[in-house]
Amino acid sequence: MMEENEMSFFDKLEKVDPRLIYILVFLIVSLPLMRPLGLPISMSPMTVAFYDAVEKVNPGDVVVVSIDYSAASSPEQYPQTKAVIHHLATKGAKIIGLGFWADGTPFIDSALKDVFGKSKDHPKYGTDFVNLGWIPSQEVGMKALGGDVQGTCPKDYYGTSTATIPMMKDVKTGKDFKMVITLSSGTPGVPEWIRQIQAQYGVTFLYGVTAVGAPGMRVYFPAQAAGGLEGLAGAAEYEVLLIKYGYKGTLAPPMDSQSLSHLLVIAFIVLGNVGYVLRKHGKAK
Amino acid sequence: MITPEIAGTLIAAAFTLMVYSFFYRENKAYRFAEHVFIGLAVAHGAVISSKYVWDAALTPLITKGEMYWILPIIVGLLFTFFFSKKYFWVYRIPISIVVGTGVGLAMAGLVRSQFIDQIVQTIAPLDPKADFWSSGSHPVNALLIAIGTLGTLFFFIFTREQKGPLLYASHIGRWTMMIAFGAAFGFTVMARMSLLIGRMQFLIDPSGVAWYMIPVAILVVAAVAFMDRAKGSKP
Amino acid sequence: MKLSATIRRSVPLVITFIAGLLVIGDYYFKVKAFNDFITQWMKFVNVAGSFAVIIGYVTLTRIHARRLNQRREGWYNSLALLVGMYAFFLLGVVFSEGKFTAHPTYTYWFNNLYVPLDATIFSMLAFYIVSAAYRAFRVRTAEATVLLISAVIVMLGRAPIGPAVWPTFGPITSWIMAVPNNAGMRGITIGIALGVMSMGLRVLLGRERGYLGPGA
Amino acid sequence: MLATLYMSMKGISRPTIRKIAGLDAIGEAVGRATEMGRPIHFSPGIGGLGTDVTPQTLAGLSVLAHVAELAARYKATLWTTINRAEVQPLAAEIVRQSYLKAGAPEAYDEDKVIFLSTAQFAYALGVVGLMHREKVAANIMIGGFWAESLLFAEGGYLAGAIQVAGTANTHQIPFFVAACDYCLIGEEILAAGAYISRDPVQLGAIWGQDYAKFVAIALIAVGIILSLAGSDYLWKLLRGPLW
Repeated sequence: MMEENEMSFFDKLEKVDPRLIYILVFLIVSLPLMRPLGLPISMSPMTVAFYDAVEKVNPGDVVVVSIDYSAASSPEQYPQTKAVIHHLATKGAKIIGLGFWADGTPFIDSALKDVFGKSKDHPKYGTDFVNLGWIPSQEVGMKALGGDVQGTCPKDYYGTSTATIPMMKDVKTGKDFKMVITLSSGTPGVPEWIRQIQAQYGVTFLYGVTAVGAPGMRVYFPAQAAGGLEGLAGAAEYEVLLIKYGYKGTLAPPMDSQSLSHLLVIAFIVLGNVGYVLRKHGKAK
Repeated sequence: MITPEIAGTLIAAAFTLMVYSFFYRENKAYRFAEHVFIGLAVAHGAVISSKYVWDAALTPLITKGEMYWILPIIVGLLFTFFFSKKYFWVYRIPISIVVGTGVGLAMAGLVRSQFIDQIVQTIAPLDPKADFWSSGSHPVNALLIAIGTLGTLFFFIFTREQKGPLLYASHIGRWTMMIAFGAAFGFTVMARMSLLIGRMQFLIDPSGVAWYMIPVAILVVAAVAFMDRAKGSKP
Repeated sequence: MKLSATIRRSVPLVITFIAGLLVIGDYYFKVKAFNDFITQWMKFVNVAGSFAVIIGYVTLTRIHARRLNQRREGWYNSLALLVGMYAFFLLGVVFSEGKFTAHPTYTYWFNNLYVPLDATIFSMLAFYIVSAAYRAFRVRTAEATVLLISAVIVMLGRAPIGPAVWPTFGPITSWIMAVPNNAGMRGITIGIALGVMSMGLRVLLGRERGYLGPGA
Repeated sequence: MLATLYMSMKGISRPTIRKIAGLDAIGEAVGRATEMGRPIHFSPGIGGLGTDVTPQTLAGLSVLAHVAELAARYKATLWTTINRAEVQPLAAEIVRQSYLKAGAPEAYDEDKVIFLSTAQFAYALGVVGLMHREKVAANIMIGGFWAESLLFAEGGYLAGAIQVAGTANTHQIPFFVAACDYCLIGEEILAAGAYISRDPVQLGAIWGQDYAKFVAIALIAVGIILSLAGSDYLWKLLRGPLW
């Protein structure tokens, strides 16, 4: 395909040192973070559906927020987590934080601290929100949770017995959940929650996923999942919707980086292919 | 004044840059960071599992005297027979319990949620008033989705030779999937960029101290590059 | 303890079969005593399954202790791995005053060492995707062309820049996601479900024994 | 439904698998490498054994048998790189058997079935380095691939290789389609494995799944016609309890 002797301009371009490309990527991503462009953020129907579903939550409804991601995808999913918990708090929901990914558990605590200021020492801990920590065995754990909440999580993240936590008194099985929201970047995640909890107890189910997972999760919308946040864009759109609740988002500059980096990828695909098509065309002659 | 907080940020920044030094070339700093990470990942899993066993089994066993919790603990400890050549078969007992339960659960739940409910969603009642651009229940979209789904299923039929109508059907499936994969491609780019953006936000945050490490890293890489050149070796 | 080879081979298969059947039965027979037993069983499996982490721990220790012992190239990396692994474990279990991961010192190291490493290693893909976009993604077939066009539209439609330039990028992207993407993914989802079903059947019937380890 | 078909696989009758275009492409790639006098690279993915992606690894190994046989017959050099320690002996044995079958046991070189590293990126870089050094003319990757797919496809393209790739990890297929000459999509790799190995268990499994797919196809086809006609009878029926 590439004979050394007939090296054209585009062949040379193809052999450019990848380190130059890497530096370009660094710059393209960093510059908008320092000097935002302020492009308006558009709205996706999935995000709107997600927002509308959370809007329907009544004060006192029990909502499970499950952190099913690891540190690797936290740049995408942590902003989703914070926004979701904030929205639920303004709606007066009783929030149960838990997680099925070992790596994700500390994020529940951080998110509660970021939204409420304190986690365990907050005066409303135990009445309005609770952190049940990690549950092992993936899908088996989900099934166990649905069957017996307190037996599966005998103690909360901080070591307090679940049975003594006021808001957990009436939460016995999956039937007592009003809504489940998973923030998930893999297995176990959306399909497992749908199989073990949504299909069994008929609770309203919402998800926030990484952009990699988003296209595959669309098949569950609208009947099995009522809405979804898709990657960083989903989180940014959600932040815009939450402005009226006084939520201060941080994702506008990153979305500018996103815009520029997408343009960079597209530019590179086009550049690479111009050379390819010309060469192919040249050979056809 | 170096508070623990500042020190922590600097450590995080240093390790971040050690990983990125890989883009200059494979090097010792990168390998060091990678090894530390592997060790921590396993340790974290062990810590959090210990907490669960402590809370769920040992506490009721000791404080309430619920003796039956000793059973799963013993079964769990059988995992250690993984390391015995002679009694390796004992290890198969816990693994078969875990796998059997997991497989059974997945199978039982699948039929409903990933088979029947998927069909149900494809043939759900139509809504002519729905928005064409975003709703799958608009009649035209519903028909297209059904055709695309059927084509994809036909593409994955393997025990019939693909000719005649089957060939056309599987072509429809192939093209549908290509558009879907294109969307997946675009979303994957977005995901990967988000990760990098997250790291960059941390590194160049002007209110933090992480960016102190950037000049250090540049100096180190420059020094290495200079030494490479002096040696005349190509990186 | 001397057991015949047949029993040793078949006991795990029988256990798998029974365990699977019990759980499947739970979905179809709504008998309270039985369902309660399954709930209890799930908690047992949860606890027993937690011990699986031992294997990874011991394996890593063995591999790297050997490297360290033999002073193989890069032994200091193995030392770093072992020190990190045991220090983190001791910090979380022994010295955490019963708080485990909630202990502030543990959280400190988790946030300042583990999180940045995990996220950074993963974020390296961003660079590769750009360089591959430039150097390898080609419109060599009609299929690849369709794929790349669809990818470009979605990339523009999902970032603010697309709709800012041409507002219709947004609706087109949402249509691609809602219709062709949905159709393709639904076909694949059904296919995967059947694949898992058939794999599950093979496991329960003992025709697939990879999970039991070598020699099963 | 599936269980009854399992019975039939026990030798009573066996299905034939349709032609899989990707396998022809493999033959072509090996042939071209031979013409150019340059080696072939094969990777069965990083899935390993004993996980939920085991079937993909096994399918990859079946295809490896096919590739090795072709390579032995054409007298082309074949490099096989391995990510998981437990796969290495299996792969080596498969390659040896294939060379034996092609009547060229002396051409088998066990150093060319190499275990590079368990770490994902370390393995990926090893493979890219090898493809570059050896100037491979054909790069065949069948199995479970994750993020490394991107690096492989780029490395193979830069080495100027014909690339045939396949994985059932859906989110990685786009990169293979964009960067490779031929791509096996999803379950196709499992069918390819069964096609080559003729293993009755695998064949039976694929056959059973095909029938279930026909059921799904029929339900969707009837359902969408009914729903376009304004009836939701089937929809309501399927939404009812299973039991």
